[in-house]
Amino acid sequence: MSAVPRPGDPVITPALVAEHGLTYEEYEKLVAMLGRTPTFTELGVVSALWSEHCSYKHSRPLLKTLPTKGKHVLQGPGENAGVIAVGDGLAVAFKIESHNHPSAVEPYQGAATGVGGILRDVFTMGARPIALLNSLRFGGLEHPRTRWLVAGVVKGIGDYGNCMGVPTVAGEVVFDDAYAGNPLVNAMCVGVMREEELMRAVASGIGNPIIAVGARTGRDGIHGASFASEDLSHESDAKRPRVQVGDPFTEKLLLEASLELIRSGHIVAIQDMGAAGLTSSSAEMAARGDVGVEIDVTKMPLREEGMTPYEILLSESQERMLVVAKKGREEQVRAILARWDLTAEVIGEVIAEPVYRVKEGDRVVAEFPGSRLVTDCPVYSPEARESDAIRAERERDVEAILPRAEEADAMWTLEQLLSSPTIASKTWVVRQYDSTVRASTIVGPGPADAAVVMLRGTRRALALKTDCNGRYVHLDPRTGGRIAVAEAARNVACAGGRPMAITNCLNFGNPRRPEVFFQFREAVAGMGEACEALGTPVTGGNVSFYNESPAGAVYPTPTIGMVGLLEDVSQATTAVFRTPGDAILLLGENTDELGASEYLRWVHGVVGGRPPACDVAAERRLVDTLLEAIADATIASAHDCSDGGLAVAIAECCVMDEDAPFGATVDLSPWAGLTLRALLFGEAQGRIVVSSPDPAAVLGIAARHGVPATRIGTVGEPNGSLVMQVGSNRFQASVSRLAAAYHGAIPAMMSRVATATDEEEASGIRHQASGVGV
Amino acid sequence: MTRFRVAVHIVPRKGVLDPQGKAVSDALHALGFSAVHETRVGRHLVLDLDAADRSAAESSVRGMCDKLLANPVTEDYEIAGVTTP
Amino acid sequence: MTRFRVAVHIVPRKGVLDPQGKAVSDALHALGFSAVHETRVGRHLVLDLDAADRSAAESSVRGMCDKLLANPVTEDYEIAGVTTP
Amino acid sequence: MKVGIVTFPGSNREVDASLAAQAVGAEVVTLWHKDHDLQGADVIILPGGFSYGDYLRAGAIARFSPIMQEVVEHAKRGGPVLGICNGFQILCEAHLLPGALLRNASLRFASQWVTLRVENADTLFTSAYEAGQLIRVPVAHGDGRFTADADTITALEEAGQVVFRYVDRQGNPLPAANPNGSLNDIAGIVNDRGNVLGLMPHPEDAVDPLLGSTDGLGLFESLLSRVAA
Ligand SMILES: Nc1ncnc2c1ncn2[C@@H]1O[C@H](COP(=O)(O)OP(=O)(O)O)[C@@H](O)[C@H]1O
Ligand SMILES: [Mg+2]
Repeated sequence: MSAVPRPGDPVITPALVAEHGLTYEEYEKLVAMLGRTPTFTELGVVSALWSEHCSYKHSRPLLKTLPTKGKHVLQGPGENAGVIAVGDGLAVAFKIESHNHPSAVEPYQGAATGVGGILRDVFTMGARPIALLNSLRFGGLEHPRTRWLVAGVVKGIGDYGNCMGVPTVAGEVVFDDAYAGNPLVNAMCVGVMREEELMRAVASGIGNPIIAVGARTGRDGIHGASFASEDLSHESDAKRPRVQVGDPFTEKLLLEASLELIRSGHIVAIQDMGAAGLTSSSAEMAARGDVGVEIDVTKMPLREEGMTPYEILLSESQERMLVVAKKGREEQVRAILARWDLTAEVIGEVIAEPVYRVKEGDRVVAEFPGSRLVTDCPVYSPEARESDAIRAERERDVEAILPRAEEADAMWTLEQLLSSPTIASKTWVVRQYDSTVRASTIVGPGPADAAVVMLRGTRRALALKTDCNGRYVHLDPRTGGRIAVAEAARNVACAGGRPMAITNCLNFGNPRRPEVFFQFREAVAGMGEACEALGTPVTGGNVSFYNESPAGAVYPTPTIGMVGLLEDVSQATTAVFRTPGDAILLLGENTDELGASEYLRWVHGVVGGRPPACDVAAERRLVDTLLEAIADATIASAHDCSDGGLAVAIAECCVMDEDAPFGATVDLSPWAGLTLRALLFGEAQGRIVVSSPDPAAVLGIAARHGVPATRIGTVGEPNGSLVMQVGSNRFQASVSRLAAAYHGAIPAMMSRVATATDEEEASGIRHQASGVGV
Repeated sequence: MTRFRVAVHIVPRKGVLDPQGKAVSDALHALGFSAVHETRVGRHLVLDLDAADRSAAESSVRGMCDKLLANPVTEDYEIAGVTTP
Repeated sequence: MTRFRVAVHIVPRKGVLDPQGKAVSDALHALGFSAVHETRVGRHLVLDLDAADRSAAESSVRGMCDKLLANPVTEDYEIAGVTTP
Repeated sequence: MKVGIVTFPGSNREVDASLAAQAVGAEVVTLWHKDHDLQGADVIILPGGFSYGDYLRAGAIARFSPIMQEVVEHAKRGGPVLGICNGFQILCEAHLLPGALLRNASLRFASQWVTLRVENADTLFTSAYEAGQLIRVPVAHGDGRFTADADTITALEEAGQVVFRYVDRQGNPLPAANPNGSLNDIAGIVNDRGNVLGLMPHPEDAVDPLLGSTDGLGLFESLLSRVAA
């Protein structure tokens, strides 16, 4: 059999090929593979499967260099989600994914369906989702359009996860004009199962039926996968109808039904119909199993009339699954789905013949030789060259930037930084996320460096966090890649968890631009180095290229999603001071590094200088020290130094818990030889502020690990003052003043009007208006 | 200037999934209203505003819909009526 | 039996706080639409159903509103139109 | 005491409720929304979640589910029924409790810890507390603004049917302490007969020191002491 054009199919022309995002060479490859001109349907299928989003054609060779092995790794990259063993026979599946482009066009639905997709990736592995995280990047909050995006994205994430009953427990939000034209919305899901329940999306068993499950298929999101592989431009507007609408209630039914199906033994494989919908789910399951498949699109349950095979194959309607059942078990499968008011239609079967064949009734509309559809996908190693402009930014002498007059009072500077939206409290955001459902959240989003979620039925718990400082990666991608992993590890350790493994979401610009590919190559290398040193293999992730707007590429942002393990829930630790009189200690060493800091950006409007050095071996020793101190000594709180440096970290320990602010007195005179602002606001890596009633024990443990540690002060009274002494300089502020800056900044901005259009049209993209959540 | 009352309907675009409408149809069927074929759920806004005349009132509300009230990605709007309250 | 399209408005009862309406008014003012006096936000439902005639279609939909679609504690409804699609 | 926890397709705090009931030693049975059998449960809990998606109005569709006929019968017989969050919304829709729960005044979902003052400690559900006691529990809802006409509110207040009220940490009712704009800061009410309680906050998520509070246990202990069978 061979595919023939359907009546009414457009003729394949070079323009049509280009519209499908295929290069001339890729098209030649396709023709060679088929031995003939493709049909319109085949062109659509290949444009989706060979899109960057599905094929990883620019990233695969570099991703292969990442460490992926570890004795606790049950499933590495290549599946819907990675899986690690966490003891007691339990396994944890987790994965992060981007929904940047859909969210830029329609923030509410874009973010919501992003959460929906990542949930499906986890529960199709057989795991019950127990936690969600999200990592967000926006432009400055002073733009009405940013506020519109923030409001929509946050509500979209909240509404979807809340309805699903999966707590959203951690994440990060960063505001920087580098993301003004192209926000980043990365969602992570973590699920738990028994090891033996692990399910892989590998089709097998000749004659086994292929079943479509869940929502009906409409024309939503056709070409979403290739859309995610293009720059955002004026033309994106015309592509708006592609945006999908989420239905979390149907997803909840699908979750329960899928877990029941997996446990039932009636099925051999299950995969989410995500990007490129039916096409990619069926082709990938077939390729993994090295079998053929035959599908009849007329069997697909549809929502709209007159859909063509092309549309059915490429639709990205949400809340759908593709299942390979055991032959003869169709009725049992239907019965399970019926219990959840869902339907199942047999749409095809696994075949011996090594082909991927799509029929419309009796007519073959697409047919490809076996798994070559997936394996023949082109791979590129583009040119990589650092941008001269960025090198110049890095080499800028930031010491030459003179302090502003107000900075004579370091508390003024501190207050400024605490009210920078990137540093300020994210309570406005996280209150919209149900973080307590499932009665397992020991530490939720708020005054802690990472979330802690119990593993019911055991003494254990998971520590979870996402992290990345894109400004560092922009200025020095190798160092920035290392820091992203090191910071995530520190945060997880501050909550009491041993860093176990990571997933990552690599958000970059157009890889065909040498300066972007340079950033990608270097950041991946840095990430790999840190993962090696910290013993945290990469179990999966996602690459999102083409995060650009007419204003340029976003900061390269390799978001790290870290999973850590607490052997004993009682070790869960938060970031804030708890008891007057506790000693305050600094683990790690202060340095003179001011480059790439939030201080320079927020107070001086400068993005420049060298990011702080990151010694990954030292980071490992720091993590080991902290975990031993949490296990053996009494650690009342632990908080790492990141954005805003040491002064901000200490102030946060005082004020992060709005209900229980404490004063503190610290003496940093041992470092009086450093530049004052580098000491207070520089972002040297490898530092953690802890409080403890037993400083000697902590110092002893640090000494044994060869980690510098110093007692720097004492926790003060509730609602007291923060006093910082540096040599002869003494700075003081009431914590109520600092708390007002920290807690008031985002609510004040978000109370201003939000619109889809900025008056100034800064990004150059014409986006139209949308609702105010009505 | 006269006070006008303008009613606007904002409805899901054709072809865009309407989970709310689907939920209502399903519930109506379950309650025995089996004659219901399809339901779409949108928003109904009533704005009281001052304008020189009817057509100024209407065009002003169109501006509000374009700028703020309707989401052009997923919704269509129509002015349902202009009255003097 | 004929296919009818019935439009229904479900609006917050007078005296019930309407934060959505207030948010819309506030946002419109902030955007410079200062002529707007008040805004109320409700739901707009469009039901396609089979019925013997117009009045049967309308009374059937009234039944749905009484039973499910509107909450009499906080909402009023009105049939906004019956057409044949 | 046997506790029946109704599970709608979109329920999502049924596990939380069952852990809390078990924490005080109750036997728990799960009641499927499509069934008509209460399985001999003494106490019925309608848990939190989004019963049928709640796209129309929270709880509007759930009240018509098969199991609800039995729940209504049980309540009419004087059997204890506890509706938490979505359960409270369903009880109002089903007219087992007066009033309605509307969109939060902020128009945003509210997930946060709140302080409640126990206004009436003489109910089936609150006897383990003292009148005026302050308890810390989480809320997590988008539609929690309790509303009823003025006469109903007055009647509820006068009859002591307002059982829980949002207050600040010092026990004062303040707008800032009310997460949803409910009238009179009402967080939970009981019916006139005293056997049906609805509340928006989640005592079932405050039953373990690891979760940050054990203040919610009192509610389940109260039931156990009065319904022990
Ligand atoms: N988008 C978000 N979703 C959920 N939790 C968030 C989000 N943003 C921040 N948080 C939470 O707020 C707290 C502070 O986060 P962050 O400022 O990123 O900490 P750190 O500087 O230690 O990385 C953490 O508990 C974090 O998980
Ligand atoms: Mg931190």
